[in-house]
Amino acid sequence: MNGVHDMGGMHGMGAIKEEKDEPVFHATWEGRAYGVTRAMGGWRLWNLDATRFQRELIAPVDYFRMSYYERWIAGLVELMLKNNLVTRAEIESGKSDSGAPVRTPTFTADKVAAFVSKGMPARRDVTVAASFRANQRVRARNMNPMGHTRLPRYVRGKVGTVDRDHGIFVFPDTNAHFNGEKPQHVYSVRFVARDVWGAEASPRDSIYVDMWDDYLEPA
Amino acid sequence: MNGVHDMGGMHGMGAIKEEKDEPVFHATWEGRAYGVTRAMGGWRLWNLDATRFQRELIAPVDYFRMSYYERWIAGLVELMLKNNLVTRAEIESGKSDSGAPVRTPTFTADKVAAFVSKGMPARRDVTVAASFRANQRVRARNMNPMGHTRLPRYVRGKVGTVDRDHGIFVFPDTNAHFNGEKPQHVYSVRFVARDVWGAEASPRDSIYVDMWDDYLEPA
Amino acid sequence: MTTSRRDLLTTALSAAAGVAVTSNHPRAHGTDHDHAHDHGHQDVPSDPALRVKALESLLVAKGLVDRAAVDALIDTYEHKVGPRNGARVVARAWTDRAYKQRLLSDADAAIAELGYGGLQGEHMVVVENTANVHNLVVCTLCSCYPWPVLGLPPVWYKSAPYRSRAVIDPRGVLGEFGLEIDENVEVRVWDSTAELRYLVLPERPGGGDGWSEEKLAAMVTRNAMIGVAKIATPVHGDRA
Amino acid sequence: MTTSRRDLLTTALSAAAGVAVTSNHPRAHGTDHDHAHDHGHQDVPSDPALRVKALESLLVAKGLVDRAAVDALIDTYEHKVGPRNGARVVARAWTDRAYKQRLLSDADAAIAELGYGGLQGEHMVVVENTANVHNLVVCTLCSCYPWPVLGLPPVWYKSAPYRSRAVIDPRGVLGEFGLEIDENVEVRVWDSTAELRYLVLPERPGGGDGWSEEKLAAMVTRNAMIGVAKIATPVHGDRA
Repeated sequence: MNGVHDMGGMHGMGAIKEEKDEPVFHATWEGRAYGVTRAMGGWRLWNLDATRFQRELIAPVDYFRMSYYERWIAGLVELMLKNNLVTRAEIESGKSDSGAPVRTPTFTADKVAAFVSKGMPARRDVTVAASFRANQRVRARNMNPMGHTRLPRYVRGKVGTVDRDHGIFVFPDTNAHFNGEKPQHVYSVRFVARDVWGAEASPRDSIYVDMWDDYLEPA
Repeated sequence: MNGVHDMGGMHGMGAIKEEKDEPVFHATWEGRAYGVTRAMGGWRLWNLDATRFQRELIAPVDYFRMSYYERWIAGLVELMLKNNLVTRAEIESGKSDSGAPVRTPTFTADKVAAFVSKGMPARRDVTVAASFRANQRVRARNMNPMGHTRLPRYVRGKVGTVDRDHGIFVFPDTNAHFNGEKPQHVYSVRFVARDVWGAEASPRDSIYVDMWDDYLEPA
Repeated sequence: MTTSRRDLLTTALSAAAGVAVTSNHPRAHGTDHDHAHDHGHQDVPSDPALRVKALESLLVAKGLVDRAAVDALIDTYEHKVGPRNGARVVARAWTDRAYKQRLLSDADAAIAELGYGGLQGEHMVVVENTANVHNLVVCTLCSCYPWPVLGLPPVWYKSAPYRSRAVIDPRGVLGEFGLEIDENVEVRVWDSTAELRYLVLPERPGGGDGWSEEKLAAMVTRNAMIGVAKIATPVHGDRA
Repeated sequence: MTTSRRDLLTTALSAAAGVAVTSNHPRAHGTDHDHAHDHGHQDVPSDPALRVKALESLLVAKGLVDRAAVDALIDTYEHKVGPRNGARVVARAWTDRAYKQRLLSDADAAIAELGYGGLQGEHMVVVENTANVHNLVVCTLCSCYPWPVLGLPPVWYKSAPYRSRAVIDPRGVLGEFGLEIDENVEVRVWDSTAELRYLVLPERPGGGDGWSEEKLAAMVTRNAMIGVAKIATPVHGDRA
């Protein structure tokens, strides 16, 4: 979707504010928000791409108002509601509905270390032909899907050069909507800054964007 | 500027809500906001393009939160501050600073009818060569100015056809910044919807965008 | 891409619906923020009514604003300038072929014949709906609108949902207004990016033969002159 | 276009500065909303701390979340995984030419040699700064970041100002961090749009010859590994 989350190239967002000696979490609730979101992911009822899309659906006024972990919690609540893990009444009251089942957590403390060190690899060990090769000129497709995509607006329609083939990865545009992983090659594509932004950009600079096979066409 | 005001093609903004029997103003303050803004324009210390740019500078979270006339007032306050017509203290207190001069309004009630019926024409009766002609193929420039522009992001880099030449108008990109009117031709340029949005757009549809000469190059 | 847009649309909409929950904003109309929330916060801005009142008082006290001028401006748009002006232009074009030609070729002069023109309609263009072409007007960058013939724009016209989608999904937008456009009809969207202001000349509906210009004008709606509605054929025997 | 970008920039910035006035938000760090306001409103959202506490209690009560798992996750990123990991990778690359080659050609394996890897760093790419090339990492679409080597990202990396401008004005962004890049140096911006995660291998500063890997690692900053800083030459005689 062409949402406000797709921020590359926007003006008017203000100055960058670096914080001295920034802590990992600024308050207890940030850590809890982080941990609860991860722990709920352990039920494997959704995936990383669906999680990202859910946050993209936050209304613009809220997206800009919320901090990072507020967005996480807003997205988590919606995913839990959609999956009937909680009810709206429970979220509002903070109390279980009477008669609601009590489950047993599967993502327990003993699993944390392995989970963190293994992660959730998105590379797939399958055979899929690559449509493009390093050094090939390619054009980012002009597409404007309503659903999730990782093709930023600022490169759509622009011509670049394949820098390298990263291998085969899950395709977010389908996976976010539970329409299959559709594994395909991901390439790093180099765009000359002036080709993207016009003559005012610095002549020596470039932007490397990781792009799935389906985002590209020969130039 | 590539601001959130440049909304063409965005998703995620929600449903269109039509109001039954909508009044001209929903509350007294909306009419007053409208009238005060117009009346202050009577001092001719800024122009329409500067007014638009001032509203574009409203931070995204506020832009989305504010209603139309709230944006007008926010922009007006900034323009008055920049032009030393009021002070921040006066805005906050609602009272004149002691010793502040008292002026005599120039835009008086007797001038309203003529002002409304004449308007503020932006067409200029000067001779400027047209770089393009009807039916010519043109490309919208790929430009991303930090300042005011009326070239929406969604057509930049796209190819269309000049539908008609509207004549010679003040150029907002300079006028908004008080860098001169730089009058030039404005054309209606027809873009095939699929050329703008890709293959998912309806094949018969098109978008007509009014574009100044400086926004175009031959295709 | 095997994922069709329609599939994603369905998913996206259902997801978006999932986000929507009760909102409780102590705000008047006209904000883009009257959507639903999922996080239970409350905005408590200072009341714009109080704020604007204080501002006007300040500007009057400083001799910067003539309160009577503000009154006169409000009166103009509440009582004098509005969509009835545009409706009269449309009705004249429906009943006077020569006028219609003048309107389509030199809108400013033709509209001035009826006594209209001026602020935010200094440079008018009229676009004609036909059996083959449907026109729709928007301003994606702000809210430009032909004031002398339509008055001040409605909130939906100024809202982010309309401004964002009119250019990328005009048929979807028209569908939200209850208007299905045949796929063989060309939809033309006019984005008011410059100082030209657009008025749609709607198709004259069947029926109403021999009706007076005044009676025809009464049928013409604001929405039809923006392009988000058609004008319905009058019911047989209907009398204005 | 006779209007230069620089002129417009100056105007725009002074205009933006004009907008900025005192803000008073009862909010913690990390919001994109901590800019100034000109309209004197107050947000009073429900306290996220209370809200998250209630949510966790609910999920624990429903048997959906193990509180000890949450504790362990927090402990991981507060005490085990952070930029010191990346710094050790950098220091090793500075002191072991063969390791550096492995790191640049197969980052996952080379980083795993030091015991790092996993969540949000499953697929790593290391890009090397040289006298001719300066690399900068961003995620314009969300906030992707190489957690196993840098920990969780700082607020500025996740903020709209950084995400929006890193790709369109990288030199301006670097200037805000106090880093001027010579115009003859190529700036490469890496937008983390897929599941690859990027670590910048900074230039080893002059001085510090013969320093231990550990002492070198202590010089390596998080910001240098994102690409918004260089590593300063150690002061002569400086001892870690």
